[in-house]
Amino acid sequence: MYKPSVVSVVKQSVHSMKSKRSSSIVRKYGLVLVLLAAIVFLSLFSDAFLTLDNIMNVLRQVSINGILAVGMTLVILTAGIDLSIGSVMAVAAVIAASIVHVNPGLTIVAVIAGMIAGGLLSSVSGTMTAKLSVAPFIATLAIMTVARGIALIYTNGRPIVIEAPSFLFLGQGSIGPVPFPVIVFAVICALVAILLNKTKFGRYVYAIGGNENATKISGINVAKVKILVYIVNGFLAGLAGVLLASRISSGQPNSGLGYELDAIAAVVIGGTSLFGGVGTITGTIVGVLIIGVINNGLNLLDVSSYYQQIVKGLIIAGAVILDQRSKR
Amino acid sequence: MYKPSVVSVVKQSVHSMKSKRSSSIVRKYGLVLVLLAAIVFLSLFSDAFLTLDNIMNVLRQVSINGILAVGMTLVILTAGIDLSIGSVMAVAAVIAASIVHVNPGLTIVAVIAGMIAGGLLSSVSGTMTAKLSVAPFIATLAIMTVARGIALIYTNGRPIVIEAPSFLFLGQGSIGPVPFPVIVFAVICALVAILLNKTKFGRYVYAIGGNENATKISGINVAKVKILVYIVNGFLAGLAGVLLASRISSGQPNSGLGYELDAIAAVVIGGTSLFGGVGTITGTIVGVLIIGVINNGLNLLDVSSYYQQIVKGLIIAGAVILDQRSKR
Amino acid sequence: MADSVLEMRHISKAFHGVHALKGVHFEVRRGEVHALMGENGAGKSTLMRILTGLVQPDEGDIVFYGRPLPIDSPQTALRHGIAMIHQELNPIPEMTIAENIFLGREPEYGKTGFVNKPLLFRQTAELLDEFRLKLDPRTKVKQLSVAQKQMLEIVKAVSYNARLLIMDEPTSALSEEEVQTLFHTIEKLKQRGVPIVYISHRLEEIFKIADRVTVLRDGEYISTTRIEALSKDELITMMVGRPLSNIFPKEAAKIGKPILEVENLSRSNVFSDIQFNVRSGEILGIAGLMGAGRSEVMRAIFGIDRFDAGEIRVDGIPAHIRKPADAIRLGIALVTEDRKELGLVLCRSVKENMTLASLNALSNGLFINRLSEIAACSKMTGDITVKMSGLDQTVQSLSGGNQQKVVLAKWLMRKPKVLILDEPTRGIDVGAKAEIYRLMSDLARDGMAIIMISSELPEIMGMSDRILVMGEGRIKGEFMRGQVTQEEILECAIGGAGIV
Amino acid sequence: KPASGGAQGSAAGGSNGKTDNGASGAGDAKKQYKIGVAAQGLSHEFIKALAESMQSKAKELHVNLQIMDSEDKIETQLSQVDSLVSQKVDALILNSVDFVGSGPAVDKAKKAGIPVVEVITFTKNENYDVFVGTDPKQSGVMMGDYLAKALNGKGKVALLQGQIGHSAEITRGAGLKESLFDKYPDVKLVTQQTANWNRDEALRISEDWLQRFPDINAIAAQNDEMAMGALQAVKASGRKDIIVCGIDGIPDALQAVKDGRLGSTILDNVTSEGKRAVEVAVGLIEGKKFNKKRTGRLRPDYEGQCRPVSKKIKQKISSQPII
Ligand SMILES: Nc1ncnc2c1ncn2[C@@H]1O[C@H](COP(=O)(O)OP(=O)(O)OP(=O)(O)O)[C@@H](O)[C@H]1O
Ligand SMILES: Nc1ncnc2c1ncn2[C@@H]1O[C@H](COP(=O)(O)OP(=O)(O)OP(=O)(O)O)[C@@H](O)[C@H]1O
Ligand SMILES: [Mg+2]
Ligand SMILES: [Mg+2]
Repeated sequence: MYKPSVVSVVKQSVHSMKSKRSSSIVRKYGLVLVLLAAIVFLSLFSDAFLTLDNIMNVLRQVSINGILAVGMTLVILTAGIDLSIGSVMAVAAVIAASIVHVNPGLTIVAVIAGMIAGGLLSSVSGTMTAKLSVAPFIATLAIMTVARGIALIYTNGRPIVIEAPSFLFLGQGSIGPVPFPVIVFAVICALVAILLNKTKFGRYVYAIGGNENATKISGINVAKVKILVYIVNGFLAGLAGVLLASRISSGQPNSGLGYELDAIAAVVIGGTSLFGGVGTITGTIVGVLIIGVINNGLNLLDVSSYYQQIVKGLIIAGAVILDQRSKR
Repeated sequence: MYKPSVVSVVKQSVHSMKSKRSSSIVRKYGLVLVLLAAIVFLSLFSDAFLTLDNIMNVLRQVSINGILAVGMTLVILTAGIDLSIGSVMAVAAVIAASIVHVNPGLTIVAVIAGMIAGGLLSSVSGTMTAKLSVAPFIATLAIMTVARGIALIYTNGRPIVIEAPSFLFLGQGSIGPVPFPVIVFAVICALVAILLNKTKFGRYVYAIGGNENATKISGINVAKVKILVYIVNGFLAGLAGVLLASRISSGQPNSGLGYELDAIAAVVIGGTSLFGGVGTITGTIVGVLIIGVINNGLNLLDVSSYYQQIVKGLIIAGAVILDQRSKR
Repeated sequence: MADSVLEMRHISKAFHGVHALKGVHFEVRRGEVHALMGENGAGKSTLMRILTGLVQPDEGDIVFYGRPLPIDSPQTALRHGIAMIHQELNPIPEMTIAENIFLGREPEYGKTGFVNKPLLFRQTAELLDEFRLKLDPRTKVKQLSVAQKQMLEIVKAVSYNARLLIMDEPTSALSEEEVQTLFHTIEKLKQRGVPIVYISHRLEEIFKIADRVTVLRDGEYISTTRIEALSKDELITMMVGRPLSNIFPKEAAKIGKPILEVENLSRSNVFSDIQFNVRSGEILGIAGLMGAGRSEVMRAIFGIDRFDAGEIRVDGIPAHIRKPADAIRLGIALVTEDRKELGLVLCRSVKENMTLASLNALSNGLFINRLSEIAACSKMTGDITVKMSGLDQTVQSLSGGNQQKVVLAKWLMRKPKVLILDEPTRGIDVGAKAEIYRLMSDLARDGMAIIMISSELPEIMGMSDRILVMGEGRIKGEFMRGQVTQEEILECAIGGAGIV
Repeated sequence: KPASGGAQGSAAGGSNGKTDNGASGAGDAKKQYKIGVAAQGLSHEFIKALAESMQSKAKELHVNLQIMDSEDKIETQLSQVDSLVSQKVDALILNSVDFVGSGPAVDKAKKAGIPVVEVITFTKNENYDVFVGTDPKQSGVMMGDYLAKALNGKGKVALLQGQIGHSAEITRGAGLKESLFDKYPDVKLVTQQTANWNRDEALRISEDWLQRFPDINAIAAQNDEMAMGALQAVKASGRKDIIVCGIDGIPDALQAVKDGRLGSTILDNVTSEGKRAVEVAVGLIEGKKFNKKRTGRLRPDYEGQCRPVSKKIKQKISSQPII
């Protein structure tokens, strides 16, 4: 539900002038700026930063949060939110782990099983939201606790060790210099970007977020679209969970704790409105990268844990404020 | 911005019949029902539940989250959100602790110092949101990390032991059978309820959440009201932090972790819309109690902790769905 | 001028390159009703929004009661006594009528900051009576119809006792009855010497109440004239830039078999046994007073609201319409009266809004065909000129009238069998109206059945083959084209009984 | 005392004794004690193992154990102890979340005349009856000793801390400092970050460290989860010369130690300690006397690790009883 504030009216006008594509660049301009600034700064102050090795390192680190953030973008564009993805990840992780634990050959099966589990859980959130008009926050909060419980019961609170090499490749392997998760992330971005910009479904996602009733009255099955959005998000959360399990070579019932917050943060930093209807995948990608680069950079500069938090907070705030300015 | 959905048209006709007050009872009806049901059920299946002793336990347990939820209600009514309260609590806690640690006499000073610290931190969130139009989610996310960092630096990551009896009374003492935190909670509820329903300020809080643009056009200083709301929320978070410190007889730099989620949950379960403009303190109180009773009850029934999570999730979902139905 | 109250000089405003105002002059005198005229997008609202501090001008200065006036926010504007009825209705849905009217100046107990609710409701009740509105001050605004919301805005603005009152299309959703009430009020204000800026696209109104007229065209100042010195056609020529031959280009169309038939449709205490049909090639006008329930009937037919009893037939086949999608599938389209709530996705582009209901036709199952989408939009903007910087401009940055055109385009694009228009020309300028009337007439000629709800009687009279009159949720009468006068229609509508 | 305690037990146990009567047979003459347990957080497999060992012992002794999950929140733990006390349990087993913060729980129970056994972790408040477990600090000390040997008293160490301010982070950190950095001036602490006990955070931070501090010789992690994360990063970087050690002895880590991937872990035998705690609790109910600090034994687990990890040390360090 989008509320034009006196300033936003002015902001909007920026877009009106530009073509959709370039306007979304203007939108991100401030952020891209921040990202570049951060990169330049870091490459000046830490010679470890701008090495192929470290760049791949950062990309590997962001790819899981990236996949989550892309899914979350869809949900937030419909003016929804999904708190459950962290727990959904855990469920997917332990299910996949248990499969390859028993039968190391079944990597594909494990991945699919994990994703389906995610999709199922999220379809419940989606249905509660779309059909029973439960606030997404609550619906997904409920699923968040339930899913966590499921993961703990399924494993009886014990991590499941993974040894299957083919499965471990997903999170730890590389194709050439590029880590596999990064490739997955890139593919997901491409697919979802196309989904949003080129398909009816994408249009409906934006329309629902912008004005749900107008969309209904235009004859669109809003409930269906919403539920699909949550399912897609669940799939991606499941995928992320599987990758995480592979990355840490164990399916942990309490993995993914708090991941939802990072994902949402990336999306919102990327300029997507929590009131729905406005936002892009490119924005989200920039958001994800900013967070990733900050985390990596602060470690490379060896900033102490305490001060890392302060610096992180300030940079995020600064980034968004600068972004706002650039939209004026 | 309220959007009549195809069904809501039907709902409205219910409201239009009733006066504001009674309609808000209809609103809460479903929830109160759930709460009562839970209470009846528990008193039947656990004779430990309906004892004065246990009731006081429950009330003591909910009072800190309750105070947070009341403050959060104000913020959410303006269509905002505050993720920082958990960390703000920590800052208040360690500052207060450090004061009474050095000088056990200065309980009052410590409390005030803690609250002021909270107010200051939140005033920054408020200003970012109101003046620089940063999304509240991001502004408070930034403050959340910054505040946590401050608490860690201030204590060098070590808890501060509290021995001052007068200070410990705040969180551990009772007046008659009633624990002191419960009394504080009650007073806060009363004050904020009056603020919301009887004062101009309260009207403006609702108005901003309902339609910020219209509120501006009506010549109200929206920025000022918003900032005040965040400051009040900060004060309350500070107070909660102080009570927590007293309860755990130490100022812990990482206390309050994740408390924001419980508070938001209570508010939303209590029927306040995350899009602002709709909600009541009574609703929030019911929400807080539901959560508290569930937690206590599941422990009394000795439900194993993994299943507790599932049950908790289901009950919360069920409660809200029932609430929705009752609004039809 | 001695009795000059307001002077705006060389006012310019560009929204990122697009000039909404170019060095505009505007002068208002004590006790006059000054009409501000111009096509959609001419810059009227922007000029007034500058005066109320919602928009900051790029250049130009403002003199108010002899003193230069720095206006940076709505607060300062109100403090200086400038009140405005905004074109875009801006109520707070969840709050009561009383709270909305007195927002920002609630009566207190002393200076305590505590709201004196009894007094609040009493004062509101008085105001509502003054405007003959039978509404309970405690009703939540979200329960009101568009027309009622608009009346509310009027009541609110007037109650500021301002030194300058701006009315930006106050009557766009009102019917005769309320318009009369408004004019009485305006008269009273004039006597008190309160100057009024009046913006409207209903020319008759201008000639009824305006003293002077200032015309803008494409953001440029054209002229300021005393109304007596102007004929309707002259005024139109000034606005549009060219003379406009025939405003109501209704051609006789071949009227075929009934397409939509409604049999004693009822919904408790909204409307009862509504019975009518509309034939292919026919334009059916529906007149009525505010609260007559016209919109409600159409909402029910379109599946937005449920109805208790009755039958709807399309092409003679009983239709089961539970949600808008069903109606649309049957070839019905509804242009709702409330463009903001139900018509548009404000934060999205003109293109996305226009094609939202037609994407199935414009896509191969999944992917949207960009070219045919753009083609479809261009065709519509060819029929109805929308003043915009491009198909990608967000709808919320369009002028009010142009927003309305986008809603129309969205539904026309579907080429429905039955087109229902609820206040189709709300806030649309004469030129554009003519365009739309021509379009309706063409569509009818091509066999479309059109239902037009309108509170603007000339439009009803000018365009309809047949006219239904509704009141208190019932059909009060039916007239054929040219066999009825405005007075008769009003008679019928009021039907002795009071207005809801 | 035991009689009355027993009476209480059956009274309170009656309410939801069903849970265990099934196991111990309905007609059981022996009255059933009810013992309340407040455990740090059952989502940690370490604590989960503790809980299960207690549960099995309880079955064996036909006592009704009510285990509560404090979810690592001090306040939650206090509340849970409150409700256990108001349920008049016969004894309380406290696995304290916090050295200081959990203190009031002890007083609360003692005031109500309920005996308190602390297990694994103990509180600053020494009002409890018996502590079953080991000095947490010692595990840090042992890790330090091992590293000292493994590094031969010289090298660069990076430290993965648990959640800052957490009792275990404090004590283990102190132990390590004492036995390593203070004792061996040539062992440098080049950097430290918190990974909040998490494997994936530890993995991420270690990856960054390997970019920034390619010359580190060892990564000391304050628990095995983080150690496993660090180990992963080291493995991925293809480095063979970096020693990683952890604490807790989770199965994963023990395996890694056996395979010679992990330098060392410190195994705290929770299973035996959990069982013991229940025995002691029952004993206290029945009025038996125990010496206040009953310690378990820590086993630094790095037999045979000399080969792959560091060529230097051969001999074992014998674990000493603590406190
Ligand atoms: N926030 C904005 N961003 C971009 N363009 C804007 C904005 N506001 C107004 N405009 C443009 O300025 C021009 C004038 O708009 P304005 O609303 O003043 O027209 P108007 O005379 O009120 O038209 P109408 O009769 O339809 O209300 C229009 O072309 C509109 O698109
Ligand atoms: N006095 C009233 N109190 C409450 N609701 C009212 C009142 N009058 C009208 N309404 C609402 O408005 C509806 C009809 O009003 P509305 O003005 O939409 O009718 P209309 O014939 O469509 O007039 P319009 O020309 O404005 O479309 C009623 O069904 C009711 O829901
Ligand atoms: Mg206008
Ligand atoms: Mg209507």
